Amino acid sequence: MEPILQTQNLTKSFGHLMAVNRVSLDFKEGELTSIIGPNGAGKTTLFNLISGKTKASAGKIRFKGDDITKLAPYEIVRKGIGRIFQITNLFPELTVYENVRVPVLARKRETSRLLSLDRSLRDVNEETSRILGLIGLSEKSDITCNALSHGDQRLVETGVALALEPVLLLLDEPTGGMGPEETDEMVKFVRGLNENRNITIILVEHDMRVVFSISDRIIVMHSGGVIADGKPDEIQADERVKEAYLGR
Amino acid sequence: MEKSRSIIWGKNRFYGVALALLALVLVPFFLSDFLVVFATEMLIMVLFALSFNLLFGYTGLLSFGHAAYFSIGAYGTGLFLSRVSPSLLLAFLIGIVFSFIVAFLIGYFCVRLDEIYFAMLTLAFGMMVHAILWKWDSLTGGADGLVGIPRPKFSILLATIEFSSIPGYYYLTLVVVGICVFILWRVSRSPFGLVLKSIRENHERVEFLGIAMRRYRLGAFVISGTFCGVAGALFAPFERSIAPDISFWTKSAEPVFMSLLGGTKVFFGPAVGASLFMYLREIISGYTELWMIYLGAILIAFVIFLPGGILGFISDKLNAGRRGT
Amino acid sequence: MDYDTFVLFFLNGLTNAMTLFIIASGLSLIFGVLRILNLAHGSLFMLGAYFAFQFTHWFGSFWFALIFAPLVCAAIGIIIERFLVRPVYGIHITFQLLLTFGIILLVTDLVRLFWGVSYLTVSESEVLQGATSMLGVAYPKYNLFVIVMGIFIGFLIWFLLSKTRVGKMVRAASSDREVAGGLGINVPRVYTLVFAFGAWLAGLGGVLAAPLRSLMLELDVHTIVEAFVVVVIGGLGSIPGAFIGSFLLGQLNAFGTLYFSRYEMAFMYVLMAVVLIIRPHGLFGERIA
Amino acid sequence: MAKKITRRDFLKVSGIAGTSLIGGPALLGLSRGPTRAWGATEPIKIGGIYSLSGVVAAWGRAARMGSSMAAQEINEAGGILGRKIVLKFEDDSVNPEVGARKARRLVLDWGADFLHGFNSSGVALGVVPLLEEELKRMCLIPCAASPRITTEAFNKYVFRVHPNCYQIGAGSAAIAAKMPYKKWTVIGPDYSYGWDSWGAFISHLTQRRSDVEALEIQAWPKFATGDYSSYITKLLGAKPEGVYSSLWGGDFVTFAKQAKRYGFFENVSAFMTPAGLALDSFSALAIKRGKESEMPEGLYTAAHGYWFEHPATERNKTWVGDFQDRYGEPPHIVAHDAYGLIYVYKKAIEKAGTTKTDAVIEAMEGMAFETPGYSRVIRKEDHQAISDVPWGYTKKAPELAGFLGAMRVTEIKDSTGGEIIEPLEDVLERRAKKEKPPWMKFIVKG
Repeated sequence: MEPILQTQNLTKSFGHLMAVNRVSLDFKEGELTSIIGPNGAGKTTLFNLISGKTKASAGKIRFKGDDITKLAPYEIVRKGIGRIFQITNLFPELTVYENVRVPVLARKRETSRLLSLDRSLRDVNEETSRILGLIGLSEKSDITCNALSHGDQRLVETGVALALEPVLLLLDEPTGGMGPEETDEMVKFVRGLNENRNITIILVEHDMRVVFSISDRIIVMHSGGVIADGKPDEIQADERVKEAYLGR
Repeated sequence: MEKSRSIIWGKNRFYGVALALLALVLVPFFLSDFLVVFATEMLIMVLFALSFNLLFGYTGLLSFGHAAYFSIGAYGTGLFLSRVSPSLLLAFLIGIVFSFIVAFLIGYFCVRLDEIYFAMLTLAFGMMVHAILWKWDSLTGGADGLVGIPRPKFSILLATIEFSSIPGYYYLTLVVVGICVFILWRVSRSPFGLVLKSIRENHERVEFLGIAMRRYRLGAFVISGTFCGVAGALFAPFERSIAPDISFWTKSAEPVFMSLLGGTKVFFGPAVGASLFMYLREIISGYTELWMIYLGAILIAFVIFLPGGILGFISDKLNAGRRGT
Repeated sequence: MDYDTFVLFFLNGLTNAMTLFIIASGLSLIFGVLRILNLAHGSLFMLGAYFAFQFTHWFGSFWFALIFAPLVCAAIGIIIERFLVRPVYGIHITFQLLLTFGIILLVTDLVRLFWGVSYLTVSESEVLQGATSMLGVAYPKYNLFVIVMGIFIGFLIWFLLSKTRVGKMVRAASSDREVAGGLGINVPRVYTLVFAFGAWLAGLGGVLAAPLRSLMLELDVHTIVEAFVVVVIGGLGSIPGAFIGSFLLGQLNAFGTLYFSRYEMAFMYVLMAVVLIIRPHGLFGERIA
Repeated sequence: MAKKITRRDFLKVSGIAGTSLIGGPALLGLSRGPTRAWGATEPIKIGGIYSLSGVVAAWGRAARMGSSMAAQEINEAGGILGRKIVLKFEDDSVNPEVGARKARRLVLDWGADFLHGFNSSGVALGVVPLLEEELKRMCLIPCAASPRITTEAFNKYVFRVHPNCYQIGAGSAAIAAKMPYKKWTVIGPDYSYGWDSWGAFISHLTQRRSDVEALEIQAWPKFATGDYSSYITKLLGAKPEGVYSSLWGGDFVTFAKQAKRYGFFENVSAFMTPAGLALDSFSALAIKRGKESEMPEGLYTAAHGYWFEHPATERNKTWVGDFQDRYGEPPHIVAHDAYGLIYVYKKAIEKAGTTKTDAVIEAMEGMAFETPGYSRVIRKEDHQAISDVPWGYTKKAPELAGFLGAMRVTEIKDSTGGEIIEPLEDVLERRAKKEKPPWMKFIVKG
């Protein structure tokens, strides 16, 4: 089967620093892959490259066979690649409802409607309410996001991801700053996305417990390059990884 | 619960708008000519401020060059009326189309920048428009501007309406501003308006929702500039003479203050701010030549005590009340 | 263009640039450290000029004004910082502009109250009157004095920021307020100090500009717009940027007047637009968050 | 302590202040319309719009002084048709938009019966159309001098009781024609007054002297520029023999100080300014507590049409004495003309026997009147006063130390009003065609 996402010699340099250095990876449809590595290994830059936030210095990115290297972020999203950010990244003064509604509108290509009142698009409204139900925030739909707890804000983030109905989802530290209970919830949720909705997921995560419990595959990055790539048990056994990353 | 509240609110709003409209229609019957003239100018500035705020309060872009579109609307209309044909409708169209084009050209470059750099680039373009209006004297009359712009009759089918009288022009302004404000209000409540608000909140994130952020910014810029052009188009026959001063950056600063005074995040905030700003300026300057001291003190006090603007403050209170119940 | 014309216009541009630089460097410094866009900087400039008038009038000495007027401006700067700016640190840029514009209005009317609405003029010290030979052309001594002062101020700022302990504290406070606080630096005091120094620079610019032009109430807004343009061209917060920006604008004004005086009023805006379209954060600017 | 002022306190205080500030006038504004008084005992309201702030504030101040003095004299002598005069002044901030707002306010709110005003021709042009279309009030202009106000922009409500810059320019051409200098250029503000002033001068001069040349290198800085040094060096580079400058007010003062530094006045043989060297510039250029002046000798000026020491008639001397007693300084040109215009209103209203606008307009057309210095006639067709225009040059005068900086205008000669006014047929033609004046061809903006 052809890989859903493919990077070919992908490179990004900031001056002399090679943040991502000739990285070639294939991601299969339906797979849940984690990318790990010490700080500065290039994980976030890789995400930025895939999602179009930064432009590659060299190399190519292909999604379902199409070259997306030079596309703008919004075009990449429209192709079906969604992203959830490391730091909660919502619209703080908009309500929960509105935060979820914007991506629904975007996916349904209704955002350029100039004169229709926002209450009038029935299918958009139903879809938004359905997603709010899924993330369990129907009760709080009229509250602005900056008034939510951290955990609820992460939930809204996931709601946004659902609203986009991505084929591939980039998750940047989804459990960052969460307590153990919230983390378990999140793990369950991510696994649900992967298994029930068949969304391909790439994950950057520091919590090794999470990584090893949910990943189909783990990629280890170090200094901009890939040093290991395999199933969780293979990675656990890999000496180089222990040396470079696990440090024991 | 949700529904019943929105119906009540909706009803209240309907009555409120109807009442305000009725009051506005009756203005010439109860107020002196001066106040009618003043109200006409106020309406024009309300439209100026509201359309400016579509970009500022909704999209989060502080433009310091909106006098450009205002003055292009005014010059386009004024030139057409005094040089080509005394047809008000065509003249308005010309003014509006020109401000649309100019807003598009300028906006194309500006929407790439953020924050203060955006503000400074709009200032730069605004002042270039100012320089052109000033220096292209064969067309614009140079520093003297256009003198003696006629206020022609307005003919629809068989009816002819006289606009040269003070109440006549007031009603014309009221109708045009009313229509524009309604359109702007619909835009602000539309999916497009919601996208603008989300751009204001977090313009980088919007891109990652699959939205071509700059196009929406440009859209907001052009709509905002065009409606400023409508305000300008109304202004030219209102003033009878227009000079390049109306494109100077101090004119661009006016809607900024008006919006901030009234509250940028509430649709009608800038309207309240515009009325208050003009009223204060007119009233204080009637009492003392030192009106700037008062205006300055009011501005400072606002920033320190009421940063949300007047309507912002009131709606905060209302929301707090609602949340409390 | 012959040699004489070139030198004359170059020196004109330099005079213009140096008064601008003295003002703009203060504006940029305040932004760099306090993250405040201070429109009232123009008011302090205007006050400097009016104090120059008052002090030369009272004491009959331009030198006296040159020393004391900027100090009075610094004192006023401290008052503004303590009572008006400090309560609102961290507010959105638009509110900073609104607040400091409020100060402009206040100061304009206070100046109107004390000095009236007529324009006033200030004479330079007699030592600086008349012309002298410079690079082969006769050039006004006072303009040369302004050029020298501008260069001196440039060095002074460089020296203070990079060679003194206070300067290092200022730089620490500008890069990260919390870290600086953690290092035991009294951040609010550093802020006040920087604001006062900026006000001093504005006042000095005012005194130096006073003999070059007539004093009138619009002085503040005219100046602040020019200073802002310079600072944005150079990049907000960058002192070398302010220097280059002033230099470019000064020369453009001078030679532009020679060749395209028709569009004189648009020069600085065209320059700024070109710079911003090519470099969205100015020549030496960094992205601001 | 400062923190103790809470938002609530602020709201309370500002609420009280706000109600008194906003509420009071609002109620007044609602109940009060323009009170147009016809009754014999009601005062006659005359509203003035001048530049009371900004770079030419001294000129607005002078207008206020002159007209107030006249009004007080008239009131002490029993008023006009037995009715007192009330004056009110508004500041146009040298901005046409503000000027229009103030004119509306004076007529529609305060209920002015008559208007006068305008220091700047730019403001005048902005307001004049409103007089006809909306306000229906007369306006007498004592200062703004662009001929366009009484030609292209003319309507029956506007009168100029003062020589316009065509007349002043024609007068200056007569003087310049006698000079040996052939190469002339200009530095003037970039608006109608600046253009027309130079245009009138140079078109007359070239008519009189075919060997005179207007240089292509000219300086047109915008009004209130502040820095003229590059314009000065530019003009010097063109090596003109004569320079005509239509700068005025603070602009002229700034220019003069900067020009002096560059040795400008030594390098040009003749320097003429119609309005730059009026009384206000003398006082602004005074240094050393008025014992000296920064202004050189030998600069020609019309002082915009009046210098207080001229003409040396008893009437003028007495008036200047009265003025000085009252205000402690000699009268500025605008004080003279603003004083005169209140008497013009008196004469016209008495002639008409009513304050009705149309009747007063009719009375005024063709009317002769006196100012302290001059006898003038209002030309019926274009409402422009026919007036003599003085020209003299600056000279040191130690006896005038103090306010004037020991300088005066000397050897003043008047050119005859009838000879220098723009021919009526030209005026009427331009008015009909709404054309630009023919002298615009002499304006080169580079």
